[in-house]
Amino acid sequence: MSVVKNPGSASKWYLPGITIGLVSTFSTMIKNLFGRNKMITLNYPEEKYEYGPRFKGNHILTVKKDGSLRCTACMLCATNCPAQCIKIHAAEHNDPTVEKYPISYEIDILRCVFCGYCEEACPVDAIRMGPEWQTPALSGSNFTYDIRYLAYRPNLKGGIQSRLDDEERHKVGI
Amino acid sequence: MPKCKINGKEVDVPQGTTIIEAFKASGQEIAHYCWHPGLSVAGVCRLCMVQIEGQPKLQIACNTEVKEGMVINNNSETVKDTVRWGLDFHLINHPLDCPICDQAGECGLQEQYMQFGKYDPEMAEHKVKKCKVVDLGPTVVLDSERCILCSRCVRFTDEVSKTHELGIFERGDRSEIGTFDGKPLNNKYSLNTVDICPVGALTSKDFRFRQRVWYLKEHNTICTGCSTGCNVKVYYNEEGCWRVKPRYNPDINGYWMCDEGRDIYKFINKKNRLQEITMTEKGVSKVFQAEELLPQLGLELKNAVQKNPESVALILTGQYSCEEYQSLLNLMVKSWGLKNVFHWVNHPESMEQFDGLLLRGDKNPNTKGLLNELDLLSLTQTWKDLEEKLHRNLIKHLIVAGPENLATFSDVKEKLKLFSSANKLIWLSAGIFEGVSSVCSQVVQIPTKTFFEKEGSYINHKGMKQRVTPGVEIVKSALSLCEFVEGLHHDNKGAHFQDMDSALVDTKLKEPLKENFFTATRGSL
Amino acid sequence: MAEANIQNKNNLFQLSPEGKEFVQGELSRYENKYSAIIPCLYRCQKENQGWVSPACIRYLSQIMEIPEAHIWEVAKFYTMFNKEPVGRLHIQVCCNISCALNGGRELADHLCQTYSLNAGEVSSDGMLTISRVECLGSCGTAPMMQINESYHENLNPEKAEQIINELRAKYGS
Amino acid sequence: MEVKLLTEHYHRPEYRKLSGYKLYGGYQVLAKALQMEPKTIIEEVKASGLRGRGGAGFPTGMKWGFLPSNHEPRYLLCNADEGEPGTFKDRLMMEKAPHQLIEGMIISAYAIGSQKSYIYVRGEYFDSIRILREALAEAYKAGLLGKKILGSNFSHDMDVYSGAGAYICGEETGMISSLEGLKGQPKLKPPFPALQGYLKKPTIVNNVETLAAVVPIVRDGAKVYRQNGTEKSPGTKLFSVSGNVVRPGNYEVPLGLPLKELIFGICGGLKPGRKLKAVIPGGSSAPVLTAEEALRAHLDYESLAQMGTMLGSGAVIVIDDSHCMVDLLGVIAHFYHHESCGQCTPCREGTGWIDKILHSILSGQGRLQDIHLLERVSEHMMGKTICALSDAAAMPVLSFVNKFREEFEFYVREGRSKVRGVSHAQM
Repeated sequence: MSVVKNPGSASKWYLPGITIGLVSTFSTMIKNLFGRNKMITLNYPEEKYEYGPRFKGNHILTVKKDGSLRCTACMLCATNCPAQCIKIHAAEHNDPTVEKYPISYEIDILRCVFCGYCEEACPVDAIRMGPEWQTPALSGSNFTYDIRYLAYRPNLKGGIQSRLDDEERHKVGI
Repeated sequence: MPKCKINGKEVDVPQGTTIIEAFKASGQEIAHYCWHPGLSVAGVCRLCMVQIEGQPKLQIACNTEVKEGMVINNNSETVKDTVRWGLDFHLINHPLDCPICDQAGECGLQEQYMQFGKYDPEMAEHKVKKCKVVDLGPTVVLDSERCILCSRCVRFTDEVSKTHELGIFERGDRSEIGTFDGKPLNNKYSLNTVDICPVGALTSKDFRFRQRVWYLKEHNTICTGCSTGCNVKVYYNEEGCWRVKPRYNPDINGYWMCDEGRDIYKFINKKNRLQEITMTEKGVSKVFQAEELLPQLGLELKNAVQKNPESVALILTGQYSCEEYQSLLNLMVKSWGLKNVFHWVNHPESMEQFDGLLLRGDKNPNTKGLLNELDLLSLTQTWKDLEEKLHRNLIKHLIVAGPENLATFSDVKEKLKLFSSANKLIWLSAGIFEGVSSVCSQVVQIPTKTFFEKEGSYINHKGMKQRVTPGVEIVKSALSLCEFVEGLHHDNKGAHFQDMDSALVDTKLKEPLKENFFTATRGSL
Repeated sequence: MAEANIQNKNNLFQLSPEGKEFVQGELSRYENKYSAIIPCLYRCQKENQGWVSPACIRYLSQIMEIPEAHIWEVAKFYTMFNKEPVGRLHIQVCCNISCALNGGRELADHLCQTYSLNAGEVSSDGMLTISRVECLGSCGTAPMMQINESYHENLNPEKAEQIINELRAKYGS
Repeated sequence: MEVKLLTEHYHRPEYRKLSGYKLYGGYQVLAKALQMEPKTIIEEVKASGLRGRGGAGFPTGMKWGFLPSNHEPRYLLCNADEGEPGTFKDRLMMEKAPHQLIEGMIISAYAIGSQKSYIYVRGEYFDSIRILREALAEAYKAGLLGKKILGSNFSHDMDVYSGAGAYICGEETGMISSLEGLKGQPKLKPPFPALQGYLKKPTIVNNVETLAAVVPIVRDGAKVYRQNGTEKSPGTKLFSVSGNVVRPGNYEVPLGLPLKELIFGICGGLKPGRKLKAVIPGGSSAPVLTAEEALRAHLDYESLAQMGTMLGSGAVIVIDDSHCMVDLLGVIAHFYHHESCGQCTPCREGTGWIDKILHSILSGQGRLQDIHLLERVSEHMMGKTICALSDAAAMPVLSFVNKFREEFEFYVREGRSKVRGVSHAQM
């Protein structure tokens, strides 16, 4: 609890306080004017802060060499998700070596708590937490990310490749 | 009654019991794959090994009968080691595709490995490659790599369905189950092979990839697809029902059920259901709440009956529970004095058919219950009488407790044509049938609850009374016939909901679900 | 020949009248009719250029009234029923232990090389198939090979070649 | 020192025919037997101590005694599905003296009261099958088979059934399955074939040699038969010697003969310049003996069992020092992988696993722990399955690895054979 002392007589006259405040303000302003690289604040949104590589931002669905989704629709991410924000609908793939794939994969990002459990649960490196986090939108429906956004949004440049190779997997019988 | 000791516990079993049955009876755990109580003993998985005092070698529990004074254990180090290795032998060529395997979550291999497994795989060689995603027929898909060759499915087609489509071809670790040269596995019980498959080798086309099993809850009920009344489990979640599996009942269906019965979940689901109470007059439909429409309708009908009993007719199908018939008939026949009650038979020509195993030609779950109720009130009018009365335009008001499962009523269209001579049709049904609203000048459509949403009892062809309990609400405004009657008879709520004679009711249905249904009996072998 | 075999795969198969009689005879010969499967499969193999095709199974199933899956199980289980077309001379070289001690495997490799065939393959003229097989019960006279129904024992590469060439000339004409 | 009790007349070509067989006392024993009480014959066989010659060495008289005493139809099956690598004695017996087998079978059938018998011959033995069929036709014609044999009240039918190439059909229940027109997969025991065998009827399955040996036993009596052999393993036995000896072939010798004498005496020893490395004394499934052990060994059931191996079917495979044991074990393992019927999991998967491990060792890709793994896999296959095939597959692995461990370790370490100098892949 903050304790308010009885103001002394000197401080009843506010000028010293104001002066000290102005000195602080102007000294910072001058420092910022002449040493812009040392400035603490950023000019958001023109400038953006670079987070560490392990930052858990918006999800990315990785793709295989041929550009199709890596995800096998096993739903382990959805099962593990504490916020229950992942919805997957699976279907049978024409290629018998693929078998199962998601026809829809939706993340309700407003419910997401960015815990990263989905990434941990994924057995095939199909979902990763990316670096982005500034994703404003105008309507509520824009916060439900679908496959097109999760895997092929423009800044992913055609998709991030998964570390796991299908052929290798099949060779060892997994 | 030989007595034996299993893991130190005294067990008394009938003569001729095998050790594995004694284990089950005494509630002790034993690993096994190939043994199934409904099939012959194959003894090939070699997992149910037990040590019997006085015998040098381990024996398999499924092929050894209990003898007086046997001392059996399966918790010694030798047995545990054998089972650990036995499981490892099963797994060395089993693909690690649990994430995309439909069986995951109810898989015998997963569960038993967790319980008895070795936990340090030593197989460093390449696994044997076999065919994946083999289309076995209209209902089943095979993945040969996942198959552990327990031969349950082959024994099923040989011993139960007797259709002999499946076989194990080749030998050694090249063995594969399959059908001859692409001949389809196409019998009326084919999906039982999926149920008894302890791994994900056989999967149902209908259920494949639709849901992960751990999202599903199960509800014990009976199948209303025909008059056999097989005991089943319906698996559902918040999105609806997904599949039906048989539940053991030695008196009715044993371990099996037919493929036709597995489709009954479809008519429960919301998209196939009548959603609202509507009244259509001159092509204009209006949605009503039950409270506003039914009392008024009740008054109207009551007056009509009392003015001229011949002008109102009630048509009943064998699809509702005994309690519903009782309450409807109590109101209309006993208190109003209605005489025109008719039984709508959907397949009169095949009513008595039976395929020798489970499937019956009578596609109604409660024909017997209905006939009992009609007999009690000595209502003996036949369908012919109805036809005649309709032709003579005697009937103005028609109340039809129509089909719940429209798939088994191929004659709805033709019957509706017959009904069109009435002035007002009150159509109670769970499903949607196109064109009902324009049959008569005034049509009231009332959605009914399916067997999955209500409490009641059904009497099967043998006269066995079985009780069902409500699973989950699917259509909010649906009514059971009891509730419909309550609505009509607004001043005397619930009076017609008669007590059921609970002595006859199958008590097995009353077992409460275990607390955590994700692990309860899921995938139990 | 090879083409004929491929055609055969799709075509319907029928036994000769004597073959049919044989099948009927075998069906009544044993205590249960399933015992007749193996002899009847041999007969089909003989009349179908040395191999058992699915068409043979379908045919047998029909005349024996036994489910196809069962006959196919039996045919697949036993190695002496060829499930793929073979040459007119089916050369089976034993590579099991006693023969291996005396150069059976080398003999098989040598023959494969000489006739530039892989094991199990049919030569382009449809004459030869060389297979490596397990013990044929002629261990004291190793290495040995079986050509169709007869044994040829105490072989060396030259002798084996000579036998094959002679038979080839005989069967070819 | 050969003792030709069964094979005395095998060198005579006419012995194959009924007329020739009769010249040398053929079917006289049958006539004698038909005068005897069936029980007396069983007692005689029991007293002779005759043990099954097919591999397991189970006392024949005792086996016959397991039959139920009722009058249900029962079957006698002759196991001529000789598949054990290294064995070729049954083929000799069927081709040289088919009537000897038939006579032995009729006597045995009379003893156990069977009306019907089958000779199950492996499919590859086309010649044997042909010869047996001819002999059967002759016997039927001469009234030796069929109704009222030789004027007695005993009737018997016999047939030849051809297998189709499956080692497992040499196992008695596998053979019964095969004869019933199923896959030749062994059946669960109990019930044992003596109670429920072929078509669920009581069935006795005996090896060719066992059934043929009934003839001299009934002819001379158990006492005379016991003059040969040892106390617990009486009589003579045919040994099929193969591998690296000068004179391989079938030799009939009394049981208990030193293995050394068989190899170096009768078979003329090894090829010049070669040294004995190992001997497999009872077909490929028997554990191997090192040279030193082989020189001490005696050919009878007990003493071989004491050395941790077995007499099996009497197939002596002699291995000289030019052969790599890893390579040979690879051959054996491949055989069992190929022949496992696929019914029981430990055998189906274990044989495949062992084959693959050996394959990777032979191609120079082995790991040191693989040797230990081979042993562990084999140990866990032993005694865990319906039939003995998984034991048969495991025993050679255990014995090869145990007795020639340094060769295996060298192969894994260097990626090449200690004997041949190169890896299997390079050969």
